[in-house]
Amino acid sequence: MKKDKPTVITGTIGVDAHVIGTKVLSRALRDAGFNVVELGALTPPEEFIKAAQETDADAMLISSLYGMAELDVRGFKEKCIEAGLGDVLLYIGGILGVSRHDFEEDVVKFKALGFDRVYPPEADINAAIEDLRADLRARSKL
Amino acid sequence: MKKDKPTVITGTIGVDAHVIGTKVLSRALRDAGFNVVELGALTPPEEFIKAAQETDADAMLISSLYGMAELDVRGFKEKCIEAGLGDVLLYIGGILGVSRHDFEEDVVKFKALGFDRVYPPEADINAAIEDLRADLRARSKL
Amino acid sequence: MIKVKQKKMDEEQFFERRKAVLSLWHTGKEVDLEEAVAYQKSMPENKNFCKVIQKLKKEGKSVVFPRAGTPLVEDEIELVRALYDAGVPLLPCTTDSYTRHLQFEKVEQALEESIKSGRPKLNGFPIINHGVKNTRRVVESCGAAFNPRTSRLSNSLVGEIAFASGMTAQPCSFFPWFGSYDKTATLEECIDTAQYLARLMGWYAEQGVILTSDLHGWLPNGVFPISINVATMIIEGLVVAEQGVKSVLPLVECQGHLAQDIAAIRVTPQLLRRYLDRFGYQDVIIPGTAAQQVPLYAFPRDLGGAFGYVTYTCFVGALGKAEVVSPRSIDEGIGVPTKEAHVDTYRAANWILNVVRTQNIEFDNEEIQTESKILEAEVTAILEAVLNLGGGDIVVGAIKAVDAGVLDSPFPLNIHARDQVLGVRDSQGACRYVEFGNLPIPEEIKDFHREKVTAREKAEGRKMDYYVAIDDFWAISKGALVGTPRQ
Amino acid sequence: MIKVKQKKMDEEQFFERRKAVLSLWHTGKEVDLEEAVAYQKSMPENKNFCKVIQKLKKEGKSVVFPRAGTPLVEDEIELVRALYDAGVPLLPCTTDSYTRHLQFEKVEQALEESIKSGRPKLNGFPIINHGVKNTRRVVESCGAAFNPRTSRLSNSLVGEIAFASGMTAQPCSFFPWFGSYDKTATLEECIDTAQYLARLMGWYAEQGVILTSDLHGWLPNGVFPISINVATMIIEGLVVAEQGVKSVLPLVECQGHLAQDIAAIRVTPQLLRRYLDRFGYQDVIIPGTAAQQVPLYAFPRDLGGAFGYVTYTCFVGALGKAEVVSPRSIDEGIGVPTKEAHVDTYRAANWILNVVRTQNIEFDNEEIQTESKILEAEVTAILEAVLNLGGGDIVVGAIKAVDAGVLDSPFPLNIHARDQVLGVRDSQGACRYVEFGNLPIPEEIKDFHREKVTAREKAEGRKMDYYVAIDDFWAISKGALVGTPRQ
Ligand code: B12
Ligand code: B12
Repeated sequence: MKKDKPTVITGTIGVDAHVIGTKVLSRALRDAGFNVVELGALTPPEEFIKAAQETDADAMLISSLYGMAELDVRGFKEKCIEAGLGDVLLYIGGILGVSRHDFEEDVVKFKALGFDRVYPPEADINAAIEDLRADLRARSKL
Repeated sequence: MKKDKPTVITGTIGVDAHVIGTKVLSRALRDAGFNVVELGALTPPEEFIKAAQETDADAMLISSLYGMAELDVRGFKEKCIEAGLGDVLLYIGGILGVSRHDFEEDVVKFKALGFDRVYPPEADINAAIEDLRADLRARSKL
Repeated sequence: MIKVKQKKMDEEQFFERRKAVLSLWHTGKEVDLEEAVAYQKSMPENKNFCKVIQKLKKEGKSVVFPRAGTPLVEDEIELVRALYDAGVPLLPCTTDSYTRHLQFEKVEQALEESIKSGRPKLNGFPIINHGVKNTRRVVESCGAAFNPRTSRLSNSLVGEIAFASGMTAQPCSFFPWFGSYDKTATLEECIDTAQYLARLMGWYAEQGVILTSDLHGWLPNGVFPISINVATMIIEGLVVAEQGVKSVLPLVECQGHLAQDIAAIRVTPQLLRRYLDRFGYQDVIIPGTAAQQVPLYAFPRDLGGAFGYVTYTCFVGALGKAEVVSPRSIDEGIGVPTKEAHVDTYRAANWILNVVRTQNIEFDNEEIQTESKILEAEVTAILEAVLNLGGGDIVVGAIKAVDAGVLDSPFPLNIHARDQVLGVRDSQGACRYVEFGNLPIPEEIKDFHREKVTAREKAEGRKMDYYVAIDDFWAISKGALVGTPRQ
Repeated sequence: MIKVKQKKMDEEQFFERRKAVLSLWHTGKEVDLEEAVAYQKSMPENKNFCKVIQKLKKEGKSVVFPRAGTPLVEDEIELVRALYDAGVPLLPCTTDSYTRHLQFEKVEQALEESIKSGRPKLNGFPIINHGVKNTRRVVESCGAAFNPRTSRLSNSLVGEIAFASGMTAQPCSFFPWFGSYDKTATLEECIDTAQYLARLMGWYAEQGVILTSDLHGWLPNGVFPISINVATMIIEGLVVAEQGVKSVLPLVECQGHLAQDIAAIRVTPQLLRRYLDRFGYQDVIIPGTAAQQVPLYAFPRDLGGAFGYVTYTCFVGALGKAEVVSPRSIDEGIGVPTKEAHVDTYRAANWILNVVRTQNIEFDNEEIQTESKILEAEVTAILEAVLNLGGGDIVVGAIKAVDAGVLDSPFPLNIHARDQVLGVRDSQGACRYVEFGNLPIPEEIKDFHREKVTAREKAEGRKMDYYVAIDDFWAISKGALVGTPRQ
């Protein structure tokens, strides 16, 4: 279903307290015309799912800086499907591993975990918003 | 032949201008009781040989900092032998290659070029003087 | 109704609360207070945070206080030894995020996975899961004095285990929890938690063991003048002093503008002393001052920029004659630092600290004088407003002040903060207010900020607003002090 | 009998000498002066060393001027591009040691071996062997202004090729040759050589192309007060000005003591201006000041220490408001730096320069004032003594002064230097005289040095002598400013 103002959920997942990035991202999404449900930092996976159900969301843009995202999102895609959110786009960005490592590893890892797009540290949010529009269009949601 | 005051030649070889190290080394050798023939910086290989012949030297302690020692000492051992100096100890120290590299490579390279001992950058000169005494004793020159 | 007050907890109440703290995880049972005091007293002076800093002050030296923690005990020992050997006599023990949220089962799982995969799966040292015996092995593995870092939920139990293990300092800083770590806790809850640890440190002090509480204040989550941070740090100092803490260390956030940072390094301990004395805590020691690289700005991700920022902070700290300087590691922008990254960082830091302090450089100028006056005036105005709100009770005042926006800071994580203020840099890189919210800043000082902001506005031909604040936030990671529009 | 005088070479004599210079190697034939002038005039301002620095001065900025050269043209292009992209608008072209000794056949051989082995077998860029056409490719490969570095024997031909290739600066510094590079040449010979290049630059200036000569002075081969270096730098300035050079850049050696270094950065251009004016060279431009990390001390070989020393120097240079700062690379203690080492170094350097200069920090204190006065008094006393010896002719005076030990420096490489002087650091790290030799230092200033040296003697309980000078020489590489006895 095409929407004028697609709804997106933002927040940092698990017990990640790094709120600044998701705040900046949320404001940029809002400035770009999205309807943003901003869950803020320290958001348990279940809350993301609940919010998406309640608002009929089109995408979740999840942040994680603290390095432990992998443990936080295990089984998350499956739970989304169970909750009837199989069609909701899943993006993740931030610093996705602990310590020096190759970002390409993250991409492989998080795609396998069910994410549609994976963003490197300090990702350009305007480019990400373009990606989001393209993906929504491809799904005839924009 | 045992000597009270063995004679050693010092200097930097080739067109290496880094004189400070060889000055410091020379003074330390003198303080340690050696008879030091100090050729200073920028000394051509032939001059080392000439000085060794003229002073009946027991060892040459050659410095090279500027990275091009390998080219400067090619054939040097052979020339020493030709000049009847086959028995003179050959030491070299400083920064023996251009750019980052493993010091162990230098050791192999310069031993193959006929040097008895090879010293890393910032070598401890007191330890080197001990080596020299040991080597001279082994050859019954001290 | 505000229940928490500025009042020393009575011993009975304290020991009652203690039961709940120790029962959070089975290692709580390992803590034996009597034995812990004996253990603490058996340690040499170099293990005591307060004494190490007092000695540094006397000798006119600065040392690095880093941030470091890795999950496995053996790795942690290797790490702290490497740091100590690199010339670091004060060591942290940074806990991981699961510990910080009391998710001890998850910690167990992550420890196992760390062992299996050979890679750290936690972003710090889970001191609670490891318990007293294991942690003592870490403390005893080198000559440094230790100070654990954690956040609110786990603060009390971490402290119990840390002090029993021979650590000798820990922050009881409730404002960072409120502003940066804890989404839903009220300031009242945060103060209540902090009072417990302060009371525990007070108990140790009564037995003759001086433990130090470093004071952090409300972190400016962005480019923001430091006065709120300093005022709240002093509030923390008063609160812990009331609970019996006998040594407090102000931790000054260096934001990159030399005159402002040096002013803050100088003024903060003076103001802290003044307020401690005013409320009767003359016997509380301020062993020295710590200057830290503000832990908030996005960090350069390239090696050169990272070293630039690290060493710069060390110059500033050393010029300011701070006894303790805490740079981030060169891996800050990348992930939890490797051991090598730590060592390289602190070697560079020590090079600077040593070379600069040897010279005993006197440094003062008009800007430092001005920034000192501004800072003093702002902090004083804020603290007086807080005391007024509390009718003389600093705790009550602080709680009301947050509600009223008399204490406020940008980009807070906590849902109870007002979030009506904003800062940007001026053209020379000093942090200025653009939105004052309800902060009780005197009018003539507001004018000073406005002038500086207008000057930059003119120079750049753009409005100084939220977008500029974001540009400024990224500037340091891009090799500049003042932000330029991001393409 | 001294033949060389302070007198402009007449054009005929110059062109006569020129033939010999150009015939040193076949690439000399590639130089066509008329065409070179046209080429120079066609270049934009960012290619002109003098103009780039004047612009920096106006804008209150500092940039890095590194040291770099690698044998093969394509590698050199890659290197200069990488540096330019890392924010370096002034680039050197450091020649290799064989070039410096006119061993062009050996260069050919080493170039071949470099290609074969894939490893650089020369420690710099052999500009003479590469010739004008190839070197222009390097110059044109990025937006920087170029300045080649070489030593006496090759100085004239390097300059001919460099200027024809579009480079716009080159040292005509005869004292470093004498003190540090050339074992047997007399100062007279060194001056004679320098006059040639200065005359060539003068010729270009007559055609409207301003080339800059950076002035280095006699390098203090060890820890040694900077006044001999500054005095000899001014002598070089007067000599090249007489030959028609219209732009001179003083290059101040930073030795690590902040007050001394800042004093030198400030006082040197003032004194240079004063003496240039006094002898009628009012039209000679001093576009700015360069502060360089003294290229003499053993450098830290660990990454942290290397970054510490590099960034510290940048900090001092930026506080001193030098337009140009030349740190060594982080690989200095290891070998010819890799491209990555260069880039990381200059990124760190730029981080510091940018952040510090943005703040426009005013920095002054009693120590800086004292060191400035001492430096001015010493330099003036030395220069007046030299002028006296020469009966007003600075060249004749300088030559006699070296013989008389009125100009002297420790650890010289040259056999004609007296080598009767020595310096050590005082307890705060400032460089002081211990042996004055025949230096014409005024008595009250000698007393100042003696006092400082005695103070350290007392503090350390050891005599301040040659061995201390050596300890001090190693200190910086060990993370300290003041040496301690080596075990
Ligand atoms: C600020 C900061 C803090 C502040 C956070 C304040 C707050 N409440 O937000 C404080 C001091 C509280 C803090 C605490 C901790 N931190 Co911290 N922190 C940082 C720091 C310096 C900057 C993060 C930041 O705000 N960046 C700026 C914002 C604007 O950028 P961003 O978050 O990257 O987001 C942008 C883009 O990435 C992108 N983006 C982000 N998410 C997404 C998602 C999608 C879908 C898309 C498209 C784009 C996108 O858009 C954003 C806007 O431009 C980083 C290091 C660094 N990066 O320089 C460490 C860092 C993230 N912290 C770290 C750690 C370990 C911690 C602590 C565990 C321990 C500690 N050091 O105290 C605690 C964790 C608490 C917890 N439970 O999470 C580590 C993480 C380690 C790892 N991953 O390996 C880091 C990397 C530092 C380090 N090297 O050790 N931290
Ligand atoms: C000082 C110095 C100079 C001074 C020299 C002054 C002088 N006349 O002596 C000046 C500025 C003139 C100079 C010039 C050049 N230098 Co230079 N210089 C240095 C520097 C900074 C220190 C060297 C030094 O004096 N060390 C202190 C002394 C006391 O120690 P030492 O020489 O190592 O000697 C001690 C020990 O090693 C040992 N030892 C030495 N030799 C021996 C021998 C034996 C047998 C034993 C047992 C022990 C021993 O005992 C000594 C006393 O303790 C080094 C970098 C560094 N190491 O930090 C670069 C360095 C050596 N220079 C270098 C270069 C390239 C040059 C130049 C070609 C170009 C230039 N940069 O200007 C010219 C070369 C001129 C020429 N023809 O040689 C490179 C060499 C590159 C390489 N090997 O890959 C270095 C490493 C810098 C770099 N990273 O680029 N340099």
